[in-house]
Amino acid sequence: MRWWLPDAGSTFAGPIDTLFLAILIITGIALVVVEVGLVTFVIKYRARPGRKAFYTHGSTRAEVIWTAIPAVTMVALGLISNHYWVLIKDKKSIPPNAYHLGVHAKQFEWQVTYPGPDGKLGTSDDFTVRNQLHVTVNEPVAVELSSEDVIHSFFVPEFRLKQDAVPGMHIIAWFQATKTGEFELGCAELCGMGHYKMRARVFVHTPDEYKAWVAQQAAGGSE
Amino acid sequence: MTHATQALDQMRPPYSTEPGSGVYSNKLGMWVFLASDVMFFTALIGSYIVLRFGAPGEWARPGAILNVPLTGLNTFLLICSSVSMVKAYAAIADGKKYFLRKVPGKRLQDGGLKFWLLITIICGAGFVSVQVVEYIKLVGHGFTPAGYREGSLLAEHAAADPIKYGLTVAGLYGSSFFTMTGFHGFHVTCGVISMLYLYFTKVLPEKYSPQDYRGIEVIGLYWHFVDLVWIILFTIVYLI
Amino acid sequence: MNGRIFSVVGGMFLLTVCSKGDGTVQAAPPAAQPAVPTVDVSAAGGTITGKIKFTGAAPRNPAIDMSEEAACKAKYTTPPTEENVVAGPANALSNVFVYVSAGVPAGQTFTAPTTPVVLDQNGCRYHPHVFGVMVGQSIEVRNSDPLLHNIKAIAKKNRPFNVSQPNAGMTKTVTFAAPEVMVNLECNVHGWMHAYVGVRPDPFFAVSGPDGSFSIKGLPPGTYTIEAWHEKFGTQTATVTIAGTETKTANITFAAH
Amino acid sequence: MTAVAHTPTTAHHEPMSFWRKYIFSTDHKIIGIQFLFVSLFFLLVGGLLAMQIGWQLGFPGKPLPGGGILPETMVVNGVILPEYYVQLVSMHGTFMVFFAIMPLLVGVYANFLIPLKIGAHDMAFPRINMASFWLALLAGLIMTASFFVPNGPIRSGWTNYAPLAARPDLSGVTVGQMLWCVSIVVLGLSSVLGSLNYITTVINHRAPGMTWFRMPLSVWALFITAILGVLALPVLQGAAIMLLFDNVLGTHFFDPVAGGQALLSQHLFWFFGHPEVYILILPAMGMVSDIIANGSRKPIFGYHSMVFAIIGIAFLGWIVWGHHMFMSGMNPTLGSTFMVSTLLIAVPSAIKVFNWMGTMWRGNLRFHVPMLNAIGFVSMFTIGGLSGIFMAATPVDIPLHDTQFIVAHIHYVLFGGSLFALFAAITYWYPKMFGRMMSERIGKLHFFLTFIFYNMTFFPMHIIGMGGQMRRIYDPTIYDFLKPQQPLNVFISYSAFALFAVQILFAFNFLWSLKRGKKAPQNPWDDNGMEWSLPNPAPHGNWERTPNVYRGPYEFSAPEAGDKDFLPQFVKLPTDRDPVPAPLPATH
Amino acid sequence: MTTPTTHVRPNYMLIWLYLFVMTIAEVLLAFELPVARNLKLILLLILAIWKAMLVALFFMHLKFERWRLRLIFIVPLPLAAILVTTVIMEKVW
Repeated sequence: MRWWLPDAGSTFAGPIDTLFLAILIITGIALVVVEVGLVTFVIKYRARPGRKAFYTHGSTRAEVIWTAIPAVTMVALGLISNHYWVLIKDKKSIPPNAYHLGVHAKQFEWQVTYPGPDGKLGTSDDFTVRNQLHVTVNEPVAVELSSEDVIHSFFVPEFRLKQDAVPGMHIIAWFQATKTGEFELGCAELCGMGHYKMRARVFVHTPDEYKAWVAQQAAGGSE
Repeated sequence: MTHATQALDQMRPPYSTEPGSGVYSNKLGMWVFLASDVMFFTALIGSYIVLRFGAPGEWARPGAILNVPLTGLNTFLLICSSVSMVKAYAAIADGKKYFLRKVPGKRLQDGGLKFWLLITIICGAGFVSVQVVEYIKLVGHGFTPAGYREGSLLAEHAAADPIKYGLTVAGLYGSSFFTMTGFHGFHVTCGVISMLYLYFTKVLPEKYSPQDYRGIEVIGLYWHFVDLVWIILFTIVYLI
Repeated sequence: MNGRIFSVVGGMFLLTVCSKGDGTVQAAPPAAQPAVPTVDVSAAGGTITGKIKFTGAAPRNPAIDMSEEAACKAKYTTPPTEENVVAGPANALSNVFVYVSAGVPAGQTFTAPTTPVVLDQNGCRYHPHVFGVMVGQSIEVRNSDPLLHNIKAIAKKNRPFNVSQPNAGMTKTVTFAAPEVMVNLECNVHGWMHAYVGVRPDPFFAVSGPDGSFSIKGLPPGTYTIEAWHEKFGTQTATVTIAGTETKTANITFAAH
Repeated sequence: MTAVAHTPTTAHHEPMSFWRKYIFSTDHKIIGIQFLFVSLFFLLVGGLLAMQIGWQLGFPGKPLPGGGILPETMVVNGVILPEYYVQLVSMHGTFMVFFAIMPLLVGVYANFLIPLKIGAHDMAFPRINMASFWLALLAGLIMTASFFVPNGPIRSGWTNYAPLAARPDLSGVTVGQMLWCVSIVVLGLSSVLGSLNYITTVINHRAPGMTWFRMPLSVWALFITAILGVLALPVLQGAAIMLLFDNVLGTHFFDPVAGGQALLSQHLFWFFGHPEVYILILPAMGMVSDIIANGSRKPIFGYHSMVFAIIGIAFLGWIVWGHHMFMSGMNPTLGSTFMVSTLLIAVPSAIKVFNWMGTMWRGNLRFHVPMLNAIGFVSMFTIGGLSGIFMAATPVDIPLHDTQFIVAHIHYVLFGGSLFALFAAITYWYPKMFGRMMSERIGKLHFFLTFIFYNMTFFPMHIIGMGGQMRRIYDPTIYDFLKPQQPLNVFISYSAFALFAVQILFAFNFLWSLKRGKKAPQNPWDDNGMEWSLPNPAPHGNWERTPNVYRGPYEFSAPEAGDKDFLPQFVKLPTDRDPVPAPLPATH
Repeated sequence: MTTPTTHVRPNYMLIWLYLFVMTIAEVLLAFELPVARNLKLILLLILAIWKAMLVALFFMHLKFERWRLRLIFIVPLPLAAILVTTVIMEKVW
């Protein structure tokens, strides 16, 4: 049973989890203030015979305070969030040395195209593997997403990465895995009856393992 | 508690007793409806703009497929119907319930509500008819909501001159053209039907008076709005 | 008044419940049927037999990586491959759909057999891979794998369908209403899964076996064009004339490319 | 309009036939009640669909109890098929949003309350009002019909993202998709007609003395909601029409193969959809404000800022729709803009929550059933609002987007928010509708049980969403990282069944009280609203003479009230002067 | 009728003439005049909006109405602009 976000598996996990925790603390405080306030009022001001409520139409000062506090908090939160948002999603943030992979989504599978031994997409030694994403640890990977038919969404929970693959659009998402192992890639956008089955496995290798795997696949020459 | 029916007049004052908008409810309601119609056409026209802006190829040249002179005539009809509508409005405001009446010292007879509203209905019906003819011809040539029909004359032309006929985006062109003009035509048809209804139930029995001609003003607002939409559509669909 | 409104609402609800009850409950899967279609034709008539071969080198069938479906993988001792070109000894070619494309007198109608053809999804492959049915003959699609398969029919003349079977033991009966060679069946969850079904108005069709042989029985006298279809090699035709109850041979050779 | 006034005591002398009076009625109160019954029926349908979803998520692959009555295209051997599961989630959303919550809030309470609360005799256009109801019913029937056509209803979620919704070959739905589009177009027309009626009525038909800032917050909220409805629904209609044409005429609006844009459909949908979210919560907020002021026996705290908060939420609602699309591959700069505007919505929402608390502060709280539900609303809406902040902050949205976390969020807002407010409102105005009180005891039991099971159902969804469980998946157990969470899914399912079962209490209370409830006194809640100057139920035409309004709606415990702790808007004190009626507008 | 019409009635036929002339100008501009494409586009849009304004202001009498009524018609326009510009910006990046 897990009560928290999945284990961290990429460089994005750090800031996102921290931000998550920060929001949890802010909202937690707000929640406690409201709920405790409500319970207190419910007990303290319950109707008793012979008692009349305090007649007031409000207090400008109190309202200014509880308008200003959320406003300032939210603007600050927005500015901090935006920093990481741009880092994760902006095209300019994709590291220039990123290793590019093609991921083509279709009902209901992920076709991952690897650049082959020469490390470049779109050359003849490219090869495509179904439902398996192999990457190297500690190396930025740019996933070039495309879709055959409907909208799918590339989602690896451990990498804190989610990006829709939209037909007719060429979208690049990047990440850098920080630990080796096997993870799962799911589709997070309803894409039809087999949506839940659109599952691929993600293998994060050490550089040597990865090279060996690529060599083996390229030799196997599946298609 | 007793309720006397004679209290009814008191009970339901026809209009507001608070300042409100200062206009009677039917007119206010029509304006709100028009605001909502603006959003409807926003969805259609906005999609057209967005699709055209982001299209993978050039749109067909204006006039390549659509018959602009015919539509120009149609635009003229609609503008005429708009002015006749407003003349009908002015006529009843001045109390002219009649069809035509001689005015001393003038060659032309003076038109009343019945005359001008009839002109409006005829022009509106004419617009719809021309549009139906236009559709039939376009579909006959091979221009359909799905694009250029395979094997049609238009498809051959387009294959010969893909730039002029915007072959790559023919599907988008057909889709947006028929949807936008079709829904505009639907609005016109609704307007014509409503005007016919008013004509026979209210105008011919002379139920409108300079004191109360709400129906004419309200249908007029709708009609001018439809005209206004057409002015925009004509420019962005046929001329650009 | 409220009582009446209530009764109306209640009536609507009852109506909904009752009309949902119209659906038929699927019975337990019937006993296994032979996978080869049993065509019900009178024994009288001519027969066309033959062998299907191909020239050239058979392309290698790609291996299927079933590691994502452990339940399917466990059903194989050797790594499974796709069944694009299934070659027998001496370049015999199986999984070729052979049918009479012309020559059957027009206006003659044939009744479809009542026994359904079973299409089994087992080990994440279709069994059989290529088969034929008559118009209106039912196909019983069965899932023998404990995982989701969906069956998508890509058809032009027939109504396409797309149904899913999430559990083992599920069956679904489908029919085709118009002749069509071939209707493609595929599973979108397992991209390698393909099956092809030829839908014919008459019973004169066959699928070549592992040794490449086929036989079409019960043909009345006449001159026939037979067509052979293969998923990779395309189609070939031959002309055969039948007089009486003889057996004619028509060998067909495809060129591998 | 010919309208004849009557009271319940003279009802049997009524010349109007049953049909004229209750079926083809133009009386805003009857239309409201019609909406109430129809939308409660659709609420039940939506709830039944939800139960099946709950079964499948908790016990994937196990035969659904009673599933045998469903046809083979939905359930085989009792097992829910994946395509039926997708249909379940799609139709649950559609029914709940379009045919349950929206008509319950807007159709029922805008119709019922606006004229009563502003001192009008009826809506501005009673016949359009009737048309609005019948169109809504027609739309609901068309939507229901899609269960009975080949291939069944939509399979692309209630949002109908193209190209899945636009391509029958990809979704597998043909007629169902068309029926969805047609139904939504009809419903949109119904909503537009209803909304323009509400707007006109509020602007033009307020009783003398009912100035803008004497209107109860419920009327303010319903008025702003109507504006949202008038401007938002047509966009949905446009989108639905394009979707319909893509399906039927072969147009290519959303088909990328021919140059169409898949994201355009999302933009259009959410440009409507976000204001729609506020259509689904603003009326609830307004009615809760009325009830909390009543239950606290205190004027609402900061009436003006409450009004401006409603307007602010409505305005911001138009510029935040992109936050539904953060992961859609849209321009990240737009994402930043939408993030900021979304976070800003927290401000008016916070104002409202704190003002409700301010209202309760130093009050004299009466815990009648509406008040309990209203307090439940405030506490649950707070959770729903706060969980929204996680997804508003774009980086945090990345792991949470399209997971059960968002499902938890929307249910905290729509169930914990809107539905609790509706339980409050139904109980509160029940005497006005039917002349009888709902049982206090069952009502309290229902509230407490609902509150408990509701939280047990939806709170764990936050946790499984954090764990990464995608929404709308048929079987979470096929994912290794979701397997450990399955016990929580089972827990949620059991809680959901209990939650559904508890609603039987409400249904029983509602139906039983129609005939057997305690007769309601004229002003059962000691409230200030204009509607309580009328008998229960109020006669057609409401008032004999247009009433005068002397003060604001929240003068509870006012010093002028003497020994009572409320001072209705319609009571004339010796110090009050009659308002001067404004001149009638010209009729041309 | 409690308050008499206060505004002077516009000359409807004159506005009709304007509309007519501008339509002809539009067609000429679109097909006959040698103007750069972008300029043509802007000119055509200006003409269209001008015509629409004429209809709204004079035929629909918005020129003679109070602001609170004009507001009803004006409110949707920025919303429309927001929608279209946003979705276009989406395509630009």
